[in-house]
Amino acid sequence: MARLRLESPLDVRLTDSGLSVGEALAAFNAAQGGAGAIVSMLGKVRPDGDVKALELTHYKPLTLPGIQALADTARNRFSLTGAVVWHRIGVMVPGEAIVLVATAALHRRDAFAAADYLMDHLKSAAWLWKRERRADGWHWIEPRSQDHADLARWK
Amino acid sequence: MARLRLESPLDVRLTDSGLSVGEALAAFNAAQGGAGAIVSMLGKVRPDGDVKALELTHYKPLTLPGIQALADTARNRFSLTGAVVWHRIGVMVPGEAIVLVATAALHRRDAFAAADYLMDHLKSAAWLWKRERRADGWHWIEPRSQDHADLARWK
Amino acid sequence: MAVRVLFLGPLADLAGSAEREIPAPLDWLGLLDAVGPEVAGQLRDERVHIACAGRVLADKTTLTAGDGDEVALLPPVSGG
Amino acid sequence: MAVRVLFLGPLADLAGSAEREIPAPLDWLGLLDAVGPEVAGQLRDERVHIACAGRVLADKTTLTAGDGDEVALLPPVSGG
Repeated sequence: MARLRLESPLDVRLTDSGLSVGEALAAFNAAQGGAGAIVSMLGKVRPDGDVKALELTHYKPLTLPGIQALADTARNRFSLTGAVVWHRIGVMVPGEAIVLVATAALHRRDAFAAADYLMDHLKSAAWLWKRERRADGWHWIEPRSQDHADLARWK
Repeated sequence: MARLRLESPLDVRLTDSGLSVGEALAAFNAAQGGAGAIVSMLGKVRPDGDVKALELTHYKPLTLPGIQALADTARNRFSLTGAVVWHRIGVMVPGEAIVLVATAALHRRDAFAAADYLMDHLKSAAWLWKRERRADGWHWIEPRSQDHADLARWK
Repeated sequence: MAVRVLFLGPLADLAGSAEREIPAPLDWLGLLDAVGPEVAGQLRDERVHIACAGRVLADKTTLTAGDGDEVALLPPVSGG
Repeated sequence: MAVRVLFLGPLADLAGSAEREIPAPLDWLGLLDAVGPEVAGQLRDERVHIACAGRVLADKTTLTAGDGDEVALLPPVSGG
């Protein structure tokens, strides 16, 4: 295991191919020898009745730098020793991973809170647009008011 | 990856050899095709200055059934589609994994809350006794009042 | 030369394409005029942002894009 | 035959061993008597539990262990 090596304590990636969650977490664990707790959150495309596919569009000059800045903020706020934020872009099908967040800290409360924080902010603040393909074609996913409530938890 | 297969949606183990976190999470991910979110928490022995080793003692007729009952409660309370709870016993050194919890649910809030719940209850309610070896010998770790505060969050 | 205007997410459907070249210089009123009434209506929504040369404008009405600049029209991001 | 008494965690240090055989039948007062004053003092602490035949007793003073039973003395579990 852990053939993958993470060179930086903050490893942020946008990728248009599948996320290898086991490999990523094994590598992160190996790189975070000094952490007491590592929390991860893997988001997958839900097999949601009618949904055949999900497409994520990004805007390169903003999306990756925005997520990097978010990871950096989380690192400082929760005293992380490291973090992984990998986001899929492109077309994916139900069951495939969309996002992997992992956080390492001395104490588990910080690692939990940071993973939760990163997910809430990714969902609401990362420059990503999603559409779903259903039986009758593609549909853009609108902003949700729940996402604003999620963000307000951290104010 | 995913050479390991998980046969049951609730996979609870006590093990006296190392935890292969990447393999476990890859297998859990593969087994949880219908989940929208998978959260994991890996606890490791902190390289805490003076600590050379940590030993966990269990009582077989109680410890494993107790953790299984806890996992079952968490599954019902948070509508989990599955959970992994692996706990090390025996002697381990700083940097080694002590506990791996992973939870799968349709929605990430449930998966996060369930992993948090499992950790709080494992720390306080699982029949495990810990001692640390420092330069001057072994020392039993006392109960902590913080653990009671952690449990009170779920009342 | 010109300004390259990108229509992100659902704006691409409204605009009929994902990008267009528009003669430089390009300001806010010129943009509204060039993109047609439907996209212009969206651009007036306070939740729609504009980036120029890789930076999101704090006040999109101050847009001043020159030759070779890329202007991205950013609708609200999708929910979780 | 006898009752097998297990001393878990720090109780093993106090008892000087991890387990002992004590003649059956064994009840609460017999146990206090058999384990010596130091361990008996710990057993009176409400945070110390007793399991008999794999079950934790709700009221440890009701202990009634017969031939072949295993009695486990369970100090408070360690903190996180």
